[in-house]
Amino acid sequence: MSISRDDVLRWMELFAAAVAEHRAELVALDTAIGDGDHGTNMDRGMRKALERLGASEQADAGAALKTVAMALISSVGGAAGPLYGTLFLQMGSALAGNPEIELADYAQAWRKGLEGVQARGKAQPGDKTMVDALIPGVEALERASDLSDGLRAAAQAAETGMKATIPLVARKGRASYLGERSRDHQDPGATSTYYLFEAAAAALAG
Amino acid sequence: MSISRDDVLRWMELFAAAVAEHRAELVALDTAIGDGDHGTNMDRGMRKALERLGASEQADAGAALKTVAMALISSVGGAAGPLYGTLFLQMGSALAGNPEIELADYAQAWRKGLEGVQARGKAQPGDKTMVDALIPGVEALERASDLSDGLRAAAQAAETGMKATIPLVARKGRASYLGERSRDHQDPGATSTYYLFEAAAAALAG
Amino acid sequence: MKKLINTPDGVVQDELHGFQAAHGDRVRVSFDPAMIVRIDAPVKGKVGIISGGGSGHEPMHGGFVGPGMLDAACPGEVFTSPTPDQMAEATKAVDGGAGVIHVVKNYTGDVMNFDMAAELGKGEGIEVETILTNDDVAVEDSLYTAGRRGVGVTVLVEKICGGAAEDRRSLQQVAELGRRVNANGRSMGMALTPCITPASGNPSFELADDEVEIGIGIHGEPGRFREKVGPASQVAERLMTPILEDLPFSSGDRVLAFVNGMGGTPLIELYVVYAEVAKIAQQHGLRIERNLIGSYITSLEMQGCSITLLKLDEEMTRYWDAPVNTPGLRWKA
Amino acid sequence: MKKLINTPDGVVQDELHGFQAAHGDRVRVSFDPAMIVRIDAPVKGKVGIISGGGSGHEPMHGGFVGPGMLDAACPGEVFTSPTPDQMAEATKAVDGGAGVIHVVKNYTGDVMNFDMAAELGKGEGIEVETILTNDDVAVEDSLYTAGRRGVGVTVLVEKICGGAAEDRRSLQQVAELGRRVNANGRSMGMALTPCITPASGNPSFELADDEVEIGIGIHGEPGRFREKVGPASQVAERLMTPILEDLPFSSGDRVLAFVNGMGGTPLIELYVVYAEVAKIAQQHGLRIERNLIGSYITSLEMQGCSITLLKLDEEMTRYWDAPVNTPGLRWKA
Ligand SMILES: Nc1ncnc2c1ncn2[C@@H]1O[C@H](COP(=O)(O)OP(=O)(O)O)[C@@H](O)[C@H]1O
Ligand SMILES: Nc1ncnc2c1ncn2[C@@H]1O[C@H](COP(=O)(O)OP(=O)(O)O)[C@@H](O)[C@H]1O
Ligand SMILES: [Mg+2]
Ligand SMILES: [Mg+2]
Ligand SMILES: [Mg+2]
Ligand SMILES: [Mg+2]
Repeated sequence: MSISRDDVLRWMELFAAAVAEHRAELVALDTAIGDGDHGTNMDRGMRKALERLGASEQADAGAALKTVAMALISSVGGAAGPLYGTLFLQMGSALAGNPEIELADYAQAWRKGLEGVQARGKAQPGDKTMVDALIPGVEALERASDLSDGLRAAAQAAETGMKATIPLVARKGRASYLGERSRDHQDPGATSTYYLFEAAAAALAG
Repeated sequence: MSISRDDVLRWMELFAAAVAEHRAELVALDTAIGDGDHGTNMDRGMRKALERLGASEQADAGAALKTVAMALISSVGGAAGPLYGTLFLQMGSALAGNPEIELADYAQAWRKGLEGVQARGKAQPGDKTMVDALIPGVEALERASDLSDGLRAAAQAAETGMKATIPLVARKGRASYLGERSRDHQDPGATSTYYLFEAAAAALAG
Repeated sequence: MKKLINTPDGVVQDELHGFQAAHGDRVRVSFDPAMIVRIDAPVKGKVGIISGGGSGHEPMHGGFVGPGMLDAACPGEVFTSPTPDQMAEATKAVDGGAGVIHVVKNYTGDVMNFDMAAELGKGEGIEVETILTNDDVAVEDSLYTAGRRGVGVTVLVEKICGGAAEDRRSLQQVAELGRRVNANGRSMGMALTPCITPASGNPSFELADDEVEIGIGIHGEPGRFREKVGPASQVAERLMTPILEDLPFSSGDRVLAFVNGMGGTPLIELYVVYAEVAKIAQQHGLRIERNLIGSYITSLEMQGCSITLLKLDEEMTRYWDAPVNTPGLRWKA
Repeated sequence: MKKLINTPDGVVQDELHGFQAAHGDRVRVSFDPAMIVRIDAPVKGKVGIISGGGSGHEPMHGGFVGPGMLDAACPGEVFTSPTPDQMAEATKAVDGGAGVIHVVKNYTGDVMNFDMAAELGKGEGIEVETILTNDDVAVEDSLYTAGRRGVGVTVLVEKICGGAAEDRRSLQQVAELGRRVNANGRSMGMALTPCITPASGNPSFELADDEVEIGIGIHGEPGRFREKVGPASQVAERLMTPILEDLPFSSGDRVLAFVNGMGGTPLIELYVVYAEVAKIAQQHGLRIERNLIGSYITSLEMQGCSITLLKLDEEMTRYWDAPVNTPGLRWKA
């Protein structure tokens, strides 16, 4: 079993749908410890991404992910724009020209994406950011031996990571200004990252 | 029975006390159809008036009323400052040098005051202003044959005039901007004028 | 009520202390009677211009004292017109021998207090001319009202007359020009929220979460009517239509468009409104030659806006463009 | 939510249309990517200065585009930093051959997006220097935060660097000066009310009728703590004390004092606060040599204020005083 370009397109459609559906939730989470725009930002970006994906033929999965990356970078802004942009850009580069993406390739692409996000944002695990959902998700994929099971495990691990941000005090991003007052709130970026894994599981788990 | 300088001083003290007591009420009435300052204005003015009355010997009742007039003119502002200022100035002029003020003198002084207010503000009866309490009060005094009874009757007539402003549509002052929306509210200036007659009855009715 | 004040009764005094601390190099602030006077007043041979009114409309009028605009301003208590002795003192303070203009907004209290002051001024041999502003089309100008309120056009009168006085035009010329500005200017305002005077502590009116008040003045009074909140395009239409019909403005007219914030409305929203005003003006063939966007004549922290259109002539435009150097309005100086 | 807007998603576009209609004679507004550029850009031989940030802080930054201040501004969505392509385009548009300064407020999003833009700019052979502002003493500058936020000092950096660039100082000189301004400036803010972003429609936090939020930024985030509302003197004390201790400021220092409104606070209250700031400054022996009072870096319709103190040196003072001609800040021009 492998991942095709069309699988990736379906994944992005599902992610865009999830972000649109949860837009208000993401805004509410970001209102509590940030500036209340994460849902709007991601929704605007993913709508732009689908538009771009539809506007021209995507050579392969890697090219499609790069298109998404560029759409996000030029339309999201804020912290999420460069971070998600970098994630997809690194994944896209890792997968470029690969027509038959196997589990190992895919897991490695996520690893590259994670590294890109950390290089850009300097967040460590436990800083209460999207990284806290990203790391367990990627690690679950890396441990997996089956694509389908691996993606389900990754989504579950990301969800656990997302929930684990609740008791944390933020050390990166806007929420860090709040110090102790950032505790007891779920990180919006970790939440959207969980939706990204969920969408991957739904689209690619066959 | 006649009115002395000290009677007038007591009258002004009682009026100042009434205005202070009803400050919030006058503000609320003025908030509904004006700009919400009538209570504050009159209270500031009457405190200044008492201060000035206390600061130097008042030759007679007329002089005391002129002192009140000047204090109001220089401290109240708004519509009420010039109107009440003119009222007391005209009364003071009419009574100047008169040590034994009889009912007829007093009623005539009120008439002069009323004329001054109408000359300054151009309000006619029914325009929903202080004039609507002033006219019936003055007329009751003019009809009276006894000072004490006359003052009680005047206060009662002013009260009736004040209440009669409720159904009126304002044609002068700030409330007139509201047109039909000024209906069903009692005029603040007519209300403070009623308190002025009440204070007179309490202070001078012997 | 939450405000950045010390005590409700001390607001105006405290504000004047702040004004003095900030602008003591260019104005003289006096406290009894309260007035803000150009530091170099009286300017010999120049017509003096004073205005005054209740506080709570900042920057008007105190913020407009300086070269090219007012020579003095008399602040009353919040929403309460100042007293005659303030205006009489200010008149004396700015009389440079060429006479003094009183810019008076048409409110019963302002008119009566300025009248008394002018009587005093004349008594002392100072020639005084009054310019009465009454540009608010929300109020019917009839026997059944105190006449139209003076609102946005007041700012324009003060600027344009200030320019003319600086140019050493005569008392009659400046007064005539100011009256022409008033006669060619129309305004209307609306509120999204009421305001709260420090002394009352209560909202000036109650509005539901989806209602706006149309046809308000600048003292927190309720307006002519209320309606459900609509888009900015509808708000602009509501205000522009009566303005355009009233003068009337007609195709080809050159105008100054002034979108004013009521004190609590952020600039971003005023620009959104301005975009609509510009559209409507274009539809009517008006040429907006000058504009002013910002909170210049306010109603404490009220949210909302007013629109003023002034039909320009060459002289008005020239003196609008002339240098002005005040805390509230400044250019070319 | 009641606002003078058409649709929540269209606010920034609509505002830019208004800005273009109002100031099209002095700026060029482009919509894709969104930017406001000085009409005569690029100015040959002059260091170009751009800034950018989320919308909702007006007049910053778009209102500061013009001679003596910014060459271009890139507006993001409300409270959302703009995207790299905006800054890259603006960088190209203002490069007059002497290099380009990016004035960046220290927020994770702004920093990352500007970083990506600078990488692009460099790729095209344009020399770019970044000035990062981080003056908000409400935030601990430690490993446990994203560092201090850039707030009020940003306005001062843009004005002073703008003056220096107009004077044809080199890229390095302007950058060094801007960094010195930032290093010598400290700010802190407070809110009486939250704000509501058009997209969310909900208050950014809930405050009781007698509570204030101390240590807020400019994005409606909750602050460091809340307390019962006190008089303006107490508010000034709360903000001034951490500012004074942080640099630290000491007796004899010459300072610029900037009392800034958050968008919904009327000018009268800012002057009340300024009076208290002046008192406290005097008690500490500081000499306020320049001041700025008004709403220049805002948070939509939030009520509240921030205070910025800048320790002045001769060069800063000179370029602060230099002519500036923008919609939001204008003098001597
Ligand atoms: N330095 C960082 N590294 C990784 N993720 C970050 C960092 N800073 C912020 N984030 C993520 O970005 C999210 C906020 O995104 P968004 O609200 O769109 O941007 P902004 O904070 O600029 O408004 C946070 O919830 C967090 O997960
Ligand atoms: N032209 C007028 N003639 C007589 N009384 C008037 C006139 N205009 C206003 N008033 C009275 O003044 C009162 C308002 O006084 P006040 O609130 O102190 O002044 P302002 O309206 O300037 O705020 C009104 O209630 C009315 O009784
Ligand atoms: Mg956010
Ligand atoms: Mg009143
Ligand atoms: Mg009043
Ligand atoms: Mg944001």
